[in-house]
Amino acid sequence: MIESVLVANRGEIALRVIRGARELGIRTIAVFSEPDRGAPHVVHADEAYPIGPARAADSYLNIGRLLEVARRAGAQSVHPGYGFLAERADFAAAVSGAGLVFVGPAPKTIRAMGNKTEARRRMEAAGVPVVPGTSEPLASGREARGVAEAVGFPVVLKAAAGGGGKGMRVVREPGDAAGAFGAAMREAEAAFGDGRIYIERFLERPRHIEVQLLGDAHGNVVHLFERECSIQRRHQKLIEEAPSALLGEEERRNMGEAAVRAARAVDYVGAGTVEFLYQDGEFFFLEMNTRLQVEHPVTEMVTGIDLVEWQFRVAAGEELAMRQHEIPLEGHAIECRITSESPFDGFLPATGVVGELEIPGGPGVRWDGGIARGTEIGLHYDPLLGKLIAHGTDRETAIRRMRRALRELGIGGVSTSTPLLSLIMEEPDFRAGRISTRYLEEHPDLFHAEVPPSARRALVAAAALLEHSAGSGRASPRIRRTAAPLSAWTRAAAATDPPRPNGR
Amino acid sequence: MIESVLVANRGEIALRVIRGARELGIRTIAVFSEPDRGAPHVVHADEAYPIGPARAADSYLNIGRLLEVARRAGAQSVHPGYGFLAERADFAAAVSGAGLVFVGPAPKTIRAMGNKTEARRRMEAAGVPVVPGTSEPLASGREARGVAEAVGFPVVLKAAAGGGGKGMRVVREPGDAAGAFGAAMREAEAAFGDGRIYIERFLERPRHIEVQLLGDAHGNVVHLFERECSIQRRHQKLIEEAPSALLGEEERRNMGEAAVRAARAVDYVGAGTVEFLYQDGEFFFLEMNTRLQVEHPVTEMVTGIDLVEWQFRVAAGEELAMRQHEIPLEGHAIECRITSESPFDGFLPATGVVGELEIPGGPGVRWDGGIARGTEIGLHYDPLLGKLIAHGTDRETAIRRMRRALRELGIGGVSTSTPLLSLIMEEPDFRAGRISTRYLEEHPDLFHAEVPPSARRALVAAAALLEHSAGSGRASPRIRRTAAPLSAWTRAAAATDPPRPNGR
Amino acid sequence: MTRSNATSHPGTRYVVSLLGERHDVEVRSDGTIVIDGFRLHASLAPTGPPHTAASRPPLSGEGYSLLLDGTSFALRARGGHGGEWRLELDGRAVEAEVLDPRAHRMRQLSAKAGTGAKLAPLKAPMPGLVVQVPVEEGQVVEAGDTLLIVEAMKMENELSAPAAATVSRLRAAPGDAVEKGQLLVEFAEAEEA
Amino acid sequence: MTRSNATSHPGTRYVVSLLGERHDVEVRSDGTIVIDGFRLHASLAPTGPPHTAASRPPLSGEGYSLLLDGTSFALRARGGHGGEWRLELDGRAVEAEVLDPRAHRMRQLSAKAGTGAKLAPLKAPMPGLVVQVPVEEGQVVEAGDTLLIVEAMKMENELSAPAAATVSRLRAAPGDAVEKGQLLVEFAEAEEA
Repeated sequence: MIESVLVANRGEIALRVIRGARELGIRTIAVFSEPDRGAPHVVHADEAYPIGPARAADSYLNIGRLLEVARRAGAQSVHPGYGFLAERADFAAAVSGAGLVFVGPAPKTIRAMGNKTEARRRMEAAGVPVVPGTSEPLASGREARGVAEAVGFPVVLKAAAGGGGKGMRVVREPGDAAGAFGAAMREAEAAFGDGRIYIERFLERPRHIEVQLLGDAHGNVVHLFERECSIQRRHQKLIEEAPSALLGEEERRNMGEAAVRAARAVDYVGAGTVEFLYQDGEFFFLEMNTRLQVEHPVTEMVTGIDLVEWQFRVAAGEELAMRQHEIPLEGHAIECRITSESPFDGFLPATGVVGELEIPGGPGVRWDGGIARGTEIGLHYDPLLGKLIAHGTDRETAIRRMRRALRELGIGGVSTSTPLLSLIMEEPDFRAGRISTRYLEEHPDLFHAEVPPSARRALVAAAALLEHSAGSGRASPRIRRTAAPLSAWTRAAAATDPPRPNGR
Repeated sequence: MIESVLVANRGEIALRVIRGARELGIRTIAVFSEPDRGAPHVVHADEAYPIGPARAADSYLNIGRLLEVARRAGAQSVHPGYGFLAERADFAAAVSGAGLVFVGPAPKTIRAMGNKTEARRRMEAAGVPVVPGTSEPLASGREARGVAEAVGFPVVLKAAAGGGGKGMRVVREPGDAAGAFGAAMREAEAAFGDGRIYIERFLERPRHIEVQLLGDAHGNVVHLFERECSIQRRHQKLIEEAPSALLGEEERRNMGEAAVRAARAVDYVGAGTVEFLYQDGEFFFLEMNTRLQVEHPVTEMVTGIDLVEWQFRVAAGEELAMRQHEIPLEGHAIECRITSESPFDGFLPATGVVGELEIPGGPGVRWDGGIARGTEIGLHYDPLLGKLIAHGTDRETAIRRMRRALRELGIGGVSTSTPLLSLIMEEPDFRAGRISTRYLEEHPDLFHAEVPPSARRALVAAAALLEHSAGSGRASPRIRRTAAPLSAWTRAAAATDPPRPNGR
Repeated sequence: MTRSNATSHPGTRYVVSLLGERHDVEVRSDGTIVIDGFRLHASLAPTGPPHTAASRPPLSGEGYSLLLDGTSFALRARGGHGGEWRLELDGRAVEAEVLDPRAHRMRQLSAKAGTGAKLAPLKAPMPGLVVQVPVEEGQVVEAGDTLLIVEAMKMENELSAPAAATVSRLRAAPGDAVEKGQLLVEFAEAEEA
Repeated sequence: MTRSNATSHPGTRYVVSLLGERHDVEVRSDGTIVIDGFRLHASLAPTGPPHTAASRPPLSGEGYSLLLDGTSFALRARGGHGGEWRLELDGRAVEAEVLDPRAHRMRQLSAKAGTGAKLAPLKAPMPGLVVQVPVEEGQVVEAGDTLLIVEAMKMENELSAPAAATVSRLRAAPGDAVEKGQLLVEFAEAEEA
């Protein structure tokens, strides 16, 4: 087995990998940028080393410095997490070149799937259905417009090196093509250092359904069923489920087999995901993510299989212990992404320092977080604070449990997606499984939710009581720790005790 | 379904019941004593009402006041949790008498099983094996000595009304019988208001294995397999597992069937547990707990069945949805009780205010807690702060996961059982499943664990750096939030950046 | 909750402004509170660790449990200056202002003096980097027209005009790093359509 | 970790007493620390929310991250008076005393003057209620003999003699509520066995 790992990431996924590694007895080596000195992934690792300033290009994306730390700390392997360098073939190659184990697929696999146009060609050859569109990057805004008119509107522009919705733009009219091309190229350039953009037919109301895969170095590939990730905003996933509420047994099998074909086409080793768009009974290959996904916990909860554990085992050369027919699919799991954004204010990024932090507990609830009291939420990195996952015997139970857990979750000091997620858990279309990637657009009422009268009354009462307690001078805003102001109920109760001088 | 419930308890179990009820859409009504005004069960309930001063007899055990609150708040049912009034037949009868649903078995069932001597008679009649001993309470220390000599030493004295190890004493020599009888009687009187004591043969190195049951009002009874609770101190459970590492398939079936016979003998409705002592291939009925157990989560994690949900469903008259052969047993779960005690100081009770609180997360980990930052840990109530539960595909995986989770758990401001539990997770006999109720006695080294050299060095360094940072005046003990004192590594790293005026 | 009636517990009166509405509140010494004429039992208790008066953390909210006629609410609160409180409930943050009735009347009178119809200037809703400014000073814009593109957290955010107006002054240019709340665009009076 | 050698970064010296042992420590300005002659890279950072100097919570420990030659430790710390620190690591609480070398020597000298062989008095290890006191003043007790029974958290706790001794004074009686650390039993000189 692998003895030590450098985790080339931060936030909740670094902590997730550290947990998985530690359970296998693997020594964990964290890295941190300057503002992350006191971050949870540093505190929870066995070792931690600085790698530079806040800007990702100078720290978490600095391959030379990461390998230098790996060498000095005696790391035997490197786990990239997701984002940052996770899908950079040159990083995987550099890790291998330094004599270390890269916990992920081979550089050629990453390269094949990382280039979206190359991936399309491979998938078509392997008999995996793809969305109509180009296989070559676009040269200019003018070409974008021309190709779009040929494919037929609406179309979507996507970064060739992309993922996670960055560098993505939907174009519905010829006149918008050139402007959208420019914006997508700038975003892609900033996010991936690669501004190449290609074009595809845009499906109007698709569902985003993806299949989790595991492959080993001995030629075995299994799928762990699908996840439905249709609830998105700005092409970024917000809520994910396993299994999909929509698929029947036959569709599930067809999609799983197509995903396995896709993985075999690129000799896939490790954990990976094939994303599909599903509309009107048809599904199309969207892209393959050659890494762990943010939403992997829902799959872990319905199959009982620890994906990080198997990433390490497969990287160490072990053979997969489970065959396809042995993989269970039990109950239903839902994940909510808790992000530092103001959902009722156009999803504007929110910043702050995490104050009070209340983590939900009890049956069927899992919290994969990357924050602690005192964590500074800035703008340097991804706004994902953590993931709340609920599992139940069926979708209805999982939703009820998630609603309960969201109510328990308390993150002080920074605005989060939590109140919107709570509203979605109550919304009839979501509860009935009537969802698509346009769900949020089609439910604008969610964003104009009034504060209910009882909550408004509580806020008014709290403000008045706090001010009253703080006193006119406001020098010592104290409230007694016992029930204060004393509730009349307490008094009534006390009055049944033996008489006291001030009893009524 | 039931629409509202008054939860007649506090701490982690009140929170557990509130969570279960909320997921079913049941309005939750908490009660609190004066020091519990700001406690988590108050904060998380839909409603909360004061019931009196700290002393349990004046609040959580005050039946009249509880029923008065239930009436005024319009509660439709009462859930007793465990401890306090959970096994008081008069309380169950009073609740029913007030026209409310008691979430638990009928008063006659509680009465039959609550009286340990009566329970023995019933079990013998139903063909459930019992430990040799008396069926009548003892009248005096002198009689205790006489009966003990007849049964044969060692013997154990137990409270007829008891449970949880209170009022329990082991006697190995005739001369100790009278003193032990007095102490047991005082404890039983204080804990249950019932000082009756009976006697049994004491098994030298038994394992404590218990079977979880669910019964409905339509005559259906199923068991949810066993839990092993052998790791105890002062007859109080510390670590519980499901399933037992010891039982074979046939023993598991025999014990399960005996437990179902026991439940049928008293027309059991609700969730209950039959406890057995197991030694050398034989098992003996110990007692039946007519309520939810502290350790119920391990059963929930291996069967996927929510016991609190089924308590409510059965109380509402629903029929059990699962038949015996449909109940799965998947993987292995372990629970560690996190108590406010100093394990390296004779398990002395510890008090304090919870400061920092770090809850473990990630895959397969569940936290059922009753504390939050600011919770005052006093001496009025049970020292159980919360329960940490880990689930894995097998016992070894569950243990590794628990070890990882214990390392993540941080409770500032009060001594807890955590460091001892961590040591047990590493101890070879525990890892091999070689355990009995005498495990802790037989592993005294666990209590004399040295602080390892690396930890000692870290403590010395931290103390010196804190004092250094605080400065001579100690007026402003501040440490900069960025890495300070700046690590030489950071400097070395910075030196590879473009030259700066102060670069070396 | 009951309609308030005459009582032997005269309380302290406040005007609470919250979510754009004004509420008349009376905190009584008998453990009740009267909100807009309705009387409720009220109990507020901090849930976090105790602090001395001097050690109150000013930078993050403290937790409180509020019981209002028995209904339980978990809040976080942070006090500002002059009766301002920032409250968090169910994941939403709300600003409240608590004044005594006389201070509230004074505030209203002074506000009336300076009312105008000009569109409020656009301020940065979050910190970020200005990427594009597709409008010019003097340009007439319609509601929804993009005024600036600001990059934050690797995403481009388009800030658009809330109503028809004339851009009178641009306070930011591409490449500028802006702080939250920083003035970006000022407007002249709205054009009549 | 390396043996310390001559350096151009002269540091500040401390004597740290912890778990019954004394350690010589030098904190250097180059980000290293020398413990009993061994030099390590050291970095300490608080993890909790920031507090102003005036608002440090005195009643509960603050979290810190310590990196010692790269090895990561999560600690909680609370400062007392005169160089005393209460530290928590891996769930264990440890008291430390940090003095400069001169203060440490003074402390040692004054301690030597008043050494005696008398058994330390028994103090209450936790708060509770005294249930029984089965010994009398003047009684000779053996190691392990029960001196008091104290009830706490509904359990009876037997407090026994740590060594053979004569009970010189009983400071508690059945029914007394006692605080943690309260004096319960004083002893005369130990009997020779």
